Amino acid sequence: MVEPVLDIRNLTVVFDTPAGTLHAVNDLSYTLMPGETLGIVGESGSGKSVHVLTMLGLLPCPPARIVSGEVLFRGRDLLALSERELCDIRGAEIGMVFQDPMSSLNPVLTIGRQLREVIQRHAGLDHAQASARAVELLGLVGIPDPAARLAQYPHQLSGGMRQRVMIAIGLACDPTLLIADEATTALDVTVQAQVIDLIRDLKNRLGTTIIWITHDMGVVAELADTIQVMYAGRIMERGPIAPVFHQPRSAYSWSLLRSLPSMARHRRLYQIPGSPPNMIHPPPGDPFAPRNPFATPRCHRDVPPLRQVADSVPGHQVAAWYDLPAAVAAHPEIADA
Amino acid sequence: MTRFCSTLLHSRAGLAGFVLLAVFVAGAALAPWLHLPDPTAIGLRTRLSPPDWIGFHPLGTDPLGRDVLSRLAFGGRTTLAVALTAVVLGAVLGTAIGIIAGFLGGGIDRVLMRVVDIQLAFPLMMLALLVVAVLGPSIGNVIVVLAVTSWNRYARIIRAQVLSLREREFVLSARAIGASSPWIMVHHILPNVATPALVVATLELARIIVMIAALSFLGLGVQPPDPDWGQMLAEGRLYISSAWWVVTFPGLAIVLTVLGVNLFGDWLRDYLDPKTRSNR
Amino acid sequence: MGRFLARRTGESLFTIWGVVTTVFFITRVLGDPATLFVPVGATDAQIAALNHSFGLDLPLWRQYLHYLAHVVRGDFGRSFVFGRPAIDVVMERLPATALLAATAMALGCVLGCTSGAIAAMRKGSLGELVIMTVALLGQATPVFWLGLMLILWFAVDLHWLPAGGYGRPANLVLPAVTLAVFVAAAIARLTRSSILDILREDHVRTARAKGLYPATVFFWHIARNALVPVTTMVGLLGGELLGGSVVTETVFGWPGMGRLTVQAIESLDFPVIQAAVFVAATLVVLINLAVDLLYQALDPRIRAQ
Amino acid sequence: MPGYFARPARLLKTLLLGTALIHTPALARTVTIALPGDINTLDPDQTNSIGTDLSVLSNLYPALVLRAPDGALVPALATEWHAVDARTWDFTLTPGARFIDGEPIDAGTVQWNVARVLNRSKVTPVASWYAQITDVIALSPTHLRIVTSTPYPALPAQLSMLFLLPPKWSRTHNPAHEASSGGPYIVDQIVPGDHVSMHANPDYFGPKPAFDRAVYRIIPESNTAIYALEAGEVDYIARLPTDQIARINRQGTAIAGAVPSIRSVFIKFNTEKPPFNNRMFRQALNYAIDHRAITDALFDGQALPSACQVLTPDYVGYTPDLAGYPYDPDRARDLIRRSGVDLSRPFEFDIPRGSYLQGEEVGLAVQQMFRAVGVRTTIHLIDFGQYIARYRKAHDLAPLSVLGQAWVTLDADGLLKLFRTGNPYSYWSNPDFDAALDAAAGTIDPARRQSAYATATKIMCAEAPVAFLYIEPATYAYSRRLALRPRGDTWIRAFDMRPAK
Amino acid sequence: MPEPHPAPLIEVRDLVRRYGQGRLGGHRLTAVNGVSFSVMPAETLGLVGESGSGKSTTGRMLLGLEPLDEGEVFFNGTRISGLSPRAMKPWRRQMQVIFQDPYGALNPRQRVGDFVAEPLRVHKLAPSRSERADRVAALFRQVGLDPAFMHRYPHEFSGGQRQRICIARALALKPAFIVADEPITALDVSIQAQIVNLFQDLSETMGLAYLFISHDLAMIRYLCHRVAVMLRGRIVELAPVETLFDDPRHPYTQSLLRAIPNPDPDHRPPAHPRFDVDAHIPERDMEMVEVSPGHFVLRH
Repeated sequence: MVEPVLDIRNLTVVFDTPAGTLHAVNDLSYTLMPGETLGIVGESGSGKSVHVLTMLGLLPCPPARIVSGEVLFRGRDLLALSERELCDIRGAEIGMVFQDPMSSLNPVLTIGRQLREVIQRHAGLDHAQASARAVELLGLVGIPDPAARLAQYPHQLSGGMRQRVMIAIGLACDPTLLIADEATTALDVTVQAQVIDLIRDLKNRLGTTIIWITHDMGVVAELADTIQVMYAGRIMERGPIAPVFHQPRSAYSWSLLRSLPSMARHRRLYQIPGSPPNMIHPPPGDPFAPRNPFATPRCHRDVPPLRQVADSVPGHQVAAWYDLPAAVAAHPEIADA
Repeated sequence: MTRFCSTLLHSRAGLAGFVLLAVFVAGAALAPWLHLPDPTAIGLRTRLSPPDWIGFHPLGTDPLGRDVLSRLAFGGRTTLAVALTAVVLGAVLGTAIGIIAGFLGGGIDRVLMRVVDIQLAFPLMMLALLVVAVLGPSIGNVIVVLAVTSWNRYARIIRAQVLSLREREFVLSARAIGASSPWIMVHHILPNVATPALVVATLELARIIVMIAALSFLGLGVQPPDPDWGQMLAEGRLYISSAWWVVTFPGLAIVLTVLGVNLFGDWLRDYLDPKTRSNR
Repeated sequence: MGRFLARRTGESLFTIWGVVTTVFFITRVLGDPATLFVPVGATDAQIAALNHSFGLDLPLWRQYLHYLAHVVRGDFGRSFVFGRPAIDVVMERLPATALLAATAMALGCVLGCTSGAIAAMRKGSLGELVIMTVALLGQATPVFWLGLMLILWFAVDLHWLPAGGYGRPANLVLPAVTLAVFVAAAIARLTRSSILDILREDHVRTARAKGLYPATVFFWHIARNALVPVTTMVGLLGGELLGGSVVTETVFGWPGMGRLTVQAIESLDFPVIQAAVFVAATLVVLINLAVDLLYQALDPRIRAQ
Repeated sequence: MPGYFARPARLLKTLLLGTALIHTPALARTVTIALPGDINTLDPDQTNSIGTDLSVLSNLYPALVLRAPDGALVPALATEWHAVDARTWDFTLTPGARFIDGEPIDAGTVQWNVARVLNRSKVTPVASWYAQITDVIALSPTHLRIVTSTPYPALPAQLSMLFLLPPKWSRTHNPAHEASSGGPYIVDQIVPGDHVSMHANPDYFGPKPAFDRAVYRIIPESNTAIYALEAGEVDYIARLPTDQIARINRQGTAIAGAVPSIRSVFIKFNTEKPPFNNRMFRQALNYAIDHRAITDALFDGQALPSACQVLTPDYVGYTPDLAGYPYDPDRARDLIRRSGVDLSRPFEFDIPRGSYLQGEEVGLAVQQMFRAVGVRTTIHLIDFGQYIARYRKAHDLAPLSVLGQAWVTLDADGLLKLFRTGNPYSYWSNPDFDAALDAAAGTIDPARRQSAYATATKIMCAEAPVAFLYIEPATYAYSRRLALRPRGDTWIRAFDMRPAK
Repeated sequence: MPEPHPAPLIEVRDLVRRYGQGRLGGHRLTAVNGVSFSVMPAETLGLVGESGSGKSTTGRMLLGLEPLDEGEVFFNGTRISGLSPRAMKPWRRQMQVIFQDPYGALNPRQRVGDFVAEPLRVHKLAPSRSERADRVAALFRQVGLDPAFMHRYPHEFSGGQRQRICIARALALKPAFIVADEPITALDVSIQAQIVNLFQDLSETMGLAYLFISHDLAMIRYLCHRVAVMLRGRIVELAPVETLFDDPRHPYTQSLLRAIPNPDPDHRPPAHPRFDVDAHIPERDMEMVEVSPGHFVLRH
């Protein structure tokens, strides 16, 4: 059996705010296999970004606080490592790409410096070698005239180019795992399409394991092998991409898909009632229950565990007390509304 | 109000500032009812009496035999009243100019900003000295001088705020419903610059209290026999080596008041800052 | 760049013109210097003769044009008191003020930046509390009072340092420290808050995500960016120090421009007042210009505009 | 090398090496003197500040006569002098005196210098001091004759203010900021605003000064000066508050004290405006003043009350034993009531800031005394420049103001003239007073002058155009290394000082 | 440009907007360059393009919120461009705007009830306080909000609720036409459908016409009757929605359509063809040609 790249077990993260304790990530567990591309979908506050930032020690603690759990990265528990040891992993074995390439690059340093420093830090190359590697990386991510870009500042590049630089930084030390947090959200559709192509291409060529965090179902569909839908700091549904899209078993994934205009031509969009939960006072049971027309009384009471869907492909898991296909069949008026 | 109190009670620094400020403001405000000796009553035979905690002059007397405690309390009245008036005047003037310059832009803006530049290049203390020298020292003129040296700080900061507010969508939205420029300035810009103006005002209050003291120290401030902290320092500085209490107490009063204003002001800025306000 | 310099130079000249004009008209309503310069008992004719020699008997507009025409050539006229070109009198005092201001500024910057950075990076610690309390006290203390107190402690009680005077490094210590306390306090508070702001920025997270050493992150991604707002503050404080050294110079008997100006205002020495204000304003304008240029060096985004 | 201003480069070097020429107390032959104000100009014709500019210049340039610490006029360049008639004076000069550039100091030098002061095309502020001189004749290089327009008994005293510049040197140098020498000392270094240092002139024609080197340090803050004295950085300071005298003496490192100065301080009434044109009201205010409280409490017994006149005992023409106004508030109230003056509104009361020793405190004390008899005042502390412009130029004094006046020749003539009808400094007019002054001015006979001034003084006392206060104390403190005779006329001259035995 | 329908509600002709100083060789950016289109009553016209293509500027120029360097705007055949603010005021009642950022669109210092009532006060439509309160309550109900929220401040609301408040305000003047400038972009995915449905309901019940500005082609396709595609300040293609999606003619439109992430994992395109925007900047003298009825393409 191949060992997973990442094995997260029962991770719980809270924020101590003046208004109370905010439950950002709740008892989160999942594994990621080598070469896999995991698409994590969720809205703001679903814990999708927070959990990766916490495990890499990138969230300030306080206010963030890890309550429990372990994060095994190639067998080592990241949460047990010292900051110094984590530093050796960040940027080298785990690369990251963040959402807004304008604010995520230091505006006062050149592209070259920002690339070189990560290369020199981890690969132990000298300045000239690091420059050469930087040029190579910029070429790899499809930036024309890479040598000339080294002396430029972030604001001199377009948004798409900046995001390519971010990706180059993320890939600089041939990481085992690349984590992209809303990496295309701030980009125009055509540019987004190019970045997706680029990532897909790199994945094929380098075999990098990828976690792709987004709120856009479309992007996940284009890129990911596995999709993981998160809501209120929990996984609602997880599985290979096709069954989840074609036969979602969580009411949340189902609602999301039905509210997309591209899936609902000439039909009224499915409208998810209510609004995302207040994570300081989360609902006691299934967090989506208050907005779920199919919710059973138990949904409001107990948190459902993430379980394999009996009649679907292996790995298709859902956290639900209800059986969605049955529920939809029983209430066709909801589905058509 | 409840939120105000509970947040304040949770901030040690803010609370300390508030308490310091409250003590001095209360002392100043209640001075006439505290049964203190007349702060202007001269007793040449008892000049420079050292502090006598249980006696008639708990903080001693000044070079003219006047009670230091009483002068401190009544001096606080003058200092704080002058400072507050100057701050309010400067804030109103500066905010109005900042809003007009920032919102209307164009030629008015360019002219006003050049005036700000000129005033900034004019060394503050020299300007104050010259203006007081021209107008003659009096409370009114000190207030005018302080307001004059203060308005541009509001104007600059408020103008910058207005420039970004002007592009905010609720301003466009007000235009879209046909609201006039004055309407927008009053209903949309003003309420939104009130907070930054208040923040600048607390900083200015601290600066102005020190400035009043400096002007008085150079002999240009409040006119005797009315007490004023800076003037007490100026009158006492000849005696610093023989009568430490004459300069120590007014000096401490200034330091603690300004400290209180700063602490409270810092807290107020955090409290009013929308970034820290709603935890999104 | 050239365009920027040209525009800024134009603005600066306009600013200086504004200052020079303002000070001219203010001095003209100050009083009548001739009455002050003659000994008691002088006749009206003697006073009038003196006024004539000062050029104060001309109509105001002619005085102003005459003044402008000479200012352009760097000539502020002869000092009524010193009997020499006013600008010479002022320039003679400039090194003393510049020395004091520069020392105070350097001391204040070093102290302020270091302590501000420590306070920000150790937020919530006892160290932060101590540093910030001292900084707040430093900002709250009137400069002249601090000066008097320092004299009392270090010169009178301890006999460690001279109470005043000028010429030896020891003379510089107390006045420079007095001024530096204010500068350091202001810079410490600003450094702390800008570093805290920058810590919240995404690019710091990126830098940390790259696994850089904490020192690299601090110096290249935090301190480097925090320099921009601190530079602004240094520029503003520079101007304030030049003008604000008035009180310090008086307390410590420092032979600088500030004391000269106070004295010139008291003795109605118009040419010296005008020259001193001009020199101070020019310095402020130059400091601002330097800060703007420094900005461009520090922040490439501004360079691009 | 003649005097010069330190160039910035030199200044920097001095600073860096820490080798400033300020003395250290170990060198016994140097005296360091704290000056209470800046040295503005080195041109003796451009300044009337005795306590600063002229004190320094008196060390550098020769004078015909000098005023000794005891107040007597003593020979300097002039070895003897006498009045030939009421308007003519002859002086015999020291032969062979020279400036350091070799120029002779003789009658011609004096002639040139007087002409320079009185030059109409290039106005000097002090011209009024010498306005009565009509002619200066060099009878020989060592024999000088001066003719005045009117009898001028104070001429020798006035000439003690005249310091002689070398004529030839002055043509090629700017005496305003460069110094030559023909006096007891030669300048070493001048740091504007900080200090002037000088060493003894070996070729000085007069007696050799006791100290080889002298340094004048400018220390305007009296506290700083006191600290400097206590720290041994300076040897002599002046103008310290009187309460420091006892403290310094108690400490024992220095000797402090006060002598009566030549300046009397009073409240000047604007007698041209009601109600101060009312004599009874003015007298009432004189009764309201508790002189003893001021001199004993405020000045710690170091000041003398004025004897109902603006002169001090040092003046020629002083009237001793003049009974003044006793402190009698009841009488004051009674007089005020009888004068019928409307007291419903407060009177403006100007105090020139920082001009007189503890002047602000005196003003406040007087305000309280006036308030005790029902007269309310509003105080304005104003710059002396503005005060004098209001006083002299606009002729618009506030109803009440604190004023101290002195006359450098120590002659009643000059000081009393300031109250004569028509004098631009006068706000008062009294024909009998004017007549008495005219009688005194017409003669140089001391007895007749004395009696005329006694008459004038008594009239002034009775008419009370001012509220008489006190004679300002001249305070001083000096290190025990020094021996000197304190003086009341503000001269601070290095060559008067000697090392203590 | 010939019009497909006889009586457009809104018509804009040759709008031009330039930024930057023109003097001394400073570069001027032409944000909008000769844009013309019309909107029929009750029609929804989609305006699509990448960021910086000038679509928002066009919307603002149309409303008179942005000065026109060239061009004209007609409402019901009356020219309303170039009017003074006072003369423009009556026309403002006919056309309203909804912005992208529901956090920036509300004055944080104003109670939301006052915010919704403001148009009524400015136009003096409901003079008495109680009358206004009634109208505001009705508007709140119309957009699906509880009128009891009237006295709260914006920070107490979620993004979706804020956008409803903005819509309520826009409706207060009973306009015939609304410019919706990226109205759902900033909202959470689970909320977007609520707002889109509200738009559709309002269109049906009030006969509103929209200019719907978006970069979300799927949403445009779902919501709009016709679509205009903007590229660097020019409209490069304008067509009925199905025509455009079925038969895009301009290469930019084609690349846009292909770039839409398809939430169907079975239809993964091999790679998105690259479209270099800079190589296709519309030249000044290019003209629109009608390739089929109502389908206009910038000649390329």
